[in-house]
Amino acid sequence: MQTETDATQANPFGYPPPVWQRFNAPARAGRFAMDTPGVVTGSAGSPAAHSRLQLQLRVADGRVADARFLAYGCPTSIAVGAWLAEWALGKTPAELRGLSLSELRATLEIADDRAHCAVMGEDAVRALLAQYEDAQP
Amino acid sequence: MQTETDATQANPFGYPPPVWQRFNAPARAGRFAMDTPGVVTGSAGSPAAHSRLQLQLRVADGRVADARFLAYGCPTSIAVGAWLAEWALGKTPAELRGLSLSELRATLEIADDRAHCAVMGEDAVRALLAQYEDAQP
Amino acid sequence: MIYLDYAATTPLDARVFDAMLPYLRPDGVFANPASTHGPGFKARAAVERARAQVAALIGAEPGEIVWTSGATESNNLAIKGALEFRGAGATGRALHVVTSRTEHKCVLDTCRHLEAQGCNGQPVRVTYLKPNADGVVTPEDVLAALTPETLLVSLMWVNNEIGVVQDIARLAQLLRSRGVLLHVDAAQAAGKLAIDLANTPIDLLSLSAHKTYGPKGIGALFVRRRPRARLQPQMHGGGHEQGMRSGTLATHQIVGMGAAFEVAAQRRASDEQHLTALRELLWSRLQALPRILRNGNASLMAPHLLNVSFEGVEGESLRAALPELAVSSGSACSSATAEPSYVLRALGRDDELANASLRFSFGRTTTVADIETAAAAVIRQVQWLRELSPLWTA
Amino acid sequence: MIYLDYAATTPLDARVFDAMLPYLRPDGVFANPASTHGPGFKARAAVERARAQVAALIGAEPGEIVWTSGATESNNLAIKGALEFRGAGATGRALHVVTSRTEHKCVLDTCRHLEAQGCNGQPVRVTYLKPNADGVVTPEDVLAALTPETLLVSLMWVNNEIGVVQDIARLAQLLRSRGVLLHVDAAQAAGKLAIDLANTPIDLLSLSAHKTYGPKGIGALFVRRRPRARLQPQMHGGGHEQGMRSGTLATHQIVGMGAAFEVAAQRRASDEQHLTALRELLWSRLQALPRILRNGNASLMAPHLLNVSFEGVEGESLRAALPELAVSSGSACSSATAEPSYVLRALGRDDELANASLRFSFGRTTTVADIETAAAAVIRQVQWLRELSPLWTA
Ligand SMILES: Cc1ncc(COP(=O)(O)O)c(C=O)c1O
Ligand SMILES: Cc1ncc(COP(=O)(O)O)c(C=O)c1O
Repeated sequence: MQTETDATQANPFGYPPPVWQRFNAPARAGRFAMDTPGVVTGSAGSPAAHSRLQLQLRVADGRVADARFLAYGCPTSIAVGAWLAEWALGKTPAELRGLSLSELRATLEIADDRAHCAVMGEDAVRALLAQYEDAQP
Repeated sequence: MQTETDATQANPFGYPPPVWQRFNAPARAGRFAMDTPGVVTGSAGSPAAHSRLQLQLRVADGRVADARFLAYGCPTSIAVGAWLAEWALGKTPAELRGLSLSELRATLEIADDRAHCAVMGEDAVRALLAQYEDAQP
Repeated sequence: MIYLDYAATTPLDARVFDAMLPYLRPDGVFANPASTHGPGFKARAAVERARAQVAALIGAEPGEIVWTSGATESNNLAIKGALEFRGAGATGRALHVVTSRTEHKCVLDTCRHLEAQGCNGQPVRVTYLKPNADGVVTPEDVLAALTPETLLVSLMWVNNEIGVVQDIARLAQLLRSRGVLLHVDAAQAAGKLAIDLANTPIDLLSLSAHKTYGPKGIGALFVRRRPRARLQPQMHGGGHEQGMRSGTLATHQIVGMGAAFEVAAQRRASDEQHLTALRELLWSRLQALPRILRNGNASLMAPHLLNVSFEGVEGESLRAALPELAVSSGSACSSATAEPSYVLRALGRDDELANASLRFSFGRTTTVADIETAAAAVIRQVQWLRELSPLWTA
Repeated sequence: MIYLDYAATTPLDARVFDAMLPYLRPDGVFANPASTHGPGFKARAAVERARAQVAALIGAEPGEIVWTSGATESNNLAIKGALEFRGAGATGRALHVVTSRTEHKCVLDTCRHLEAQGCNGQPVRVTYLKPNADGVVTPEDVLAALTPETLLVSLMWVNNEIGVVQDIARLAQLLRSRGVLLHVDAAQAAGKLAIDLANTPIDLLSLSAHKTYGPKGIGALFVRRRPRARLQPQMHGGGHEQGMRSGTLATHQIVGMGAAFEVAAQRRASDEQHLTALRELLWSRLQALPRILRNGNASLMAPHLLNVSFEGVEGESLRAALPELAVSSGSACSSATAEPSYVLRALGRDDELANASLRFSFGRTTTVADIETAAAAVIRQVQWLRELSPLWTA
């Protein structure tokens, strides 16, 4: 149990709580084993922003059955990766296409000066969907 | 009884002790009553230095029987007046003529930057002696 | 020892002391407020709280407060900083500053430096207004001195030697409509006069903590945001304080100034009553002495100051005769030199009388008994020195 | 919270705190040290005792110490003041200053200001020497940069970000024989290195109290008397500090600096042992991580600093991942801006690696356990961030 002061000290840099929480305990961090069937990968990121996001979704029966992410970048980038991996679970590719940047930003309370982290997330999903479509017979 | 600290506090400006002591308790301050017989007066001082010293000696039987001084000026000037009045007691005019500036400065521990106060004392004694001689038959 | 030199400096208010300790103790909040980690943020928060406290006393916004090492630095920064910034575009004609002869030495010395060295390679001309015999410089005197080249007027609110209060509120209005920058040295005014910068268009205002029961070595400059008063920094470095003043922020000092200004806001009215009463009591007691002069206009006085000239006594002996009285003859800042006060000289006192003057200044902890004791000592010693003088005729 | 940011600022030493209290308490020795009355003289005596204490640590005479508000001010005063004084006669050719790219921001910003504004209407040219990959600027580098117009060399003794120690003793000898003034920023050196100005011909040397267990907001400038280093004051006013720095002296702050420097003199040797041991312990523990780089020449290091770059992690996340560790990334003074450290850039680190660096700095109260805990946290989090990175290949 944390008092408010403890929580503030624990997040001394004042990140938005949804970012801070995911940065500290990102679910689904990692990558699938090389030979996992049904895995699609999408990456995005720019050397200029010193950040890179990789999203992996395992699609089974037309729906996302499992998800992994890797990220190099600021805590917001990492939180975006973690959120996307969660969010994607159970969705169909068509639903993934409906990713709303504003929902992503609102959920993680991403301010304007970090908008590029959210955009990187969107780019990763797009890259993943493009790969998915290419792979469709 | 004063401890050393008390003494320092009592003389916070750091005047030489012989000056400080005479400034605080000048013996023979004042002037003789108008009609006192045998009184010779000498004055000195400059408006520029904002100081003035008046020495009065009552001469009886060729010796200084009593002395008074008045002073306007810094504590050193006042101490010089007080010292001269003491010093003159019992002296003959010839002895007064022997006033040693260096003895005066040494006794009162007068530093160079206050030498003018001692000189003013010497000037007052000279003026007094001139007046005394004029008055001799 | 009776301390009647609160215009030179004040002791800490007990609440100020208590407020500072947590930021000073070896195990306290000691991190650098510029550090970007938890302890640093904590120190920073204390700095910002204090900024709001200082702003509140003078009706300013926190963002208008720039920390300095004292009013000396604030005055230097305001005058040199404003001139360097404003004069940057100008060419040819001399930049012009209007001030008065009775300003604090740090204003006068800064102006003289600018006259001697110029500013960014341009000449600087300074008009030093002579106050009237009461110590007053009227807004009209200032207006009459303005030229098209005038960039800045610098005038103190309360004079540190004689306590005269200038009509800054009216001056500010008049200058605003003329587009001339106004800097006010309020070192002696803060906590003594009601100051509301939200409704007084002063551009720059200097403050010091130690005149108001805060610690020595910390001050502030109010720099108006709307319209923005722009400055060239005088202390270059990491760009602290919106780039206007670099250097590690001294948290405990800043917290002390904030606390002192908060206490001052609470106590201003009662302090004023208390101080005014003491001042008038002393003045009435001193009436036992003939031929004394009150310096400055008695009806335009800050509450904490009484400056009196004593005819017929020599200044050094007067001070030496009162060793148990901590008072100032002239400003503490200038009394290291034995020269007669230039402020009293500007009022028309001759050297001798200027020298034979005492500045009594009062504070929260001054009592009526202090005043009675001090008055009795002054009366006794002045009488004694006059009696000792071959020149005195009653 | 483990505090490993002693290079940003230190807590007060307990003896410093105790020494300050009598000058800070509401009922303490609070008078203005410039006041010419008993309480003022008492404050003045404390100021002079502290001056002697500061002088003693660095082998100077008390009369060579000028109080300032910190090393930022000392550096400003030394560089601008010396240039204004020395350049006063010169005409035509640009005044020349030699410094390095890895100086503290307050030196660099002052130099840039002089380049932009000139000095007394004369142009100023500054050579910013690039250190080698170890962070070292050799005396020979400096000599090679001198021209007949060089008036001043300004070089720091210990770098605040990487801890590299420059060979100031040899440089001083070489410059003395060439008649070029030498200013040394010793904010990070005092109390850490043995400094003996009686035998090291440095002309001007900047000090800060708060890097050495003294209070923030007070510093000093050593100004050599024989031969005399002359300065134009930068803070104009009542002529305190031999005319070199006006403003009311903050007695409690000055007393604190004096006490801190006296303690530093007593503890320097044992501090050095303690700090060096901690530094090397941390560095050896961090060897558990591959691909890390120690910044600065390990054999030319002040004892209290270790700066390490971590490949493959992003700087902001690295800091965020260590919220219980108060460390600095780059200098605290510059970390308000998120720009990568210009010091590490000057050593040849790219932006990314410069950003992914931590400055660990140690103090008297740092324990071996602190180091073990900190090392474990850093290792764990760097490993975690590397594992999380799609770019990392072990
Ligand atoms: C009117 C006035 N201005 C400026 C100053 C200087 O302030 P500080 O002592 O904070 O440098 C003082 C006091 O010394 C003052 O009375
Ligand atoms: C090397 C160096 N010079 C100058 C300074 C500035 O000193 P101060 O904080 O006393 O203004 C610092 C620290 O901030 C420093 O580390």
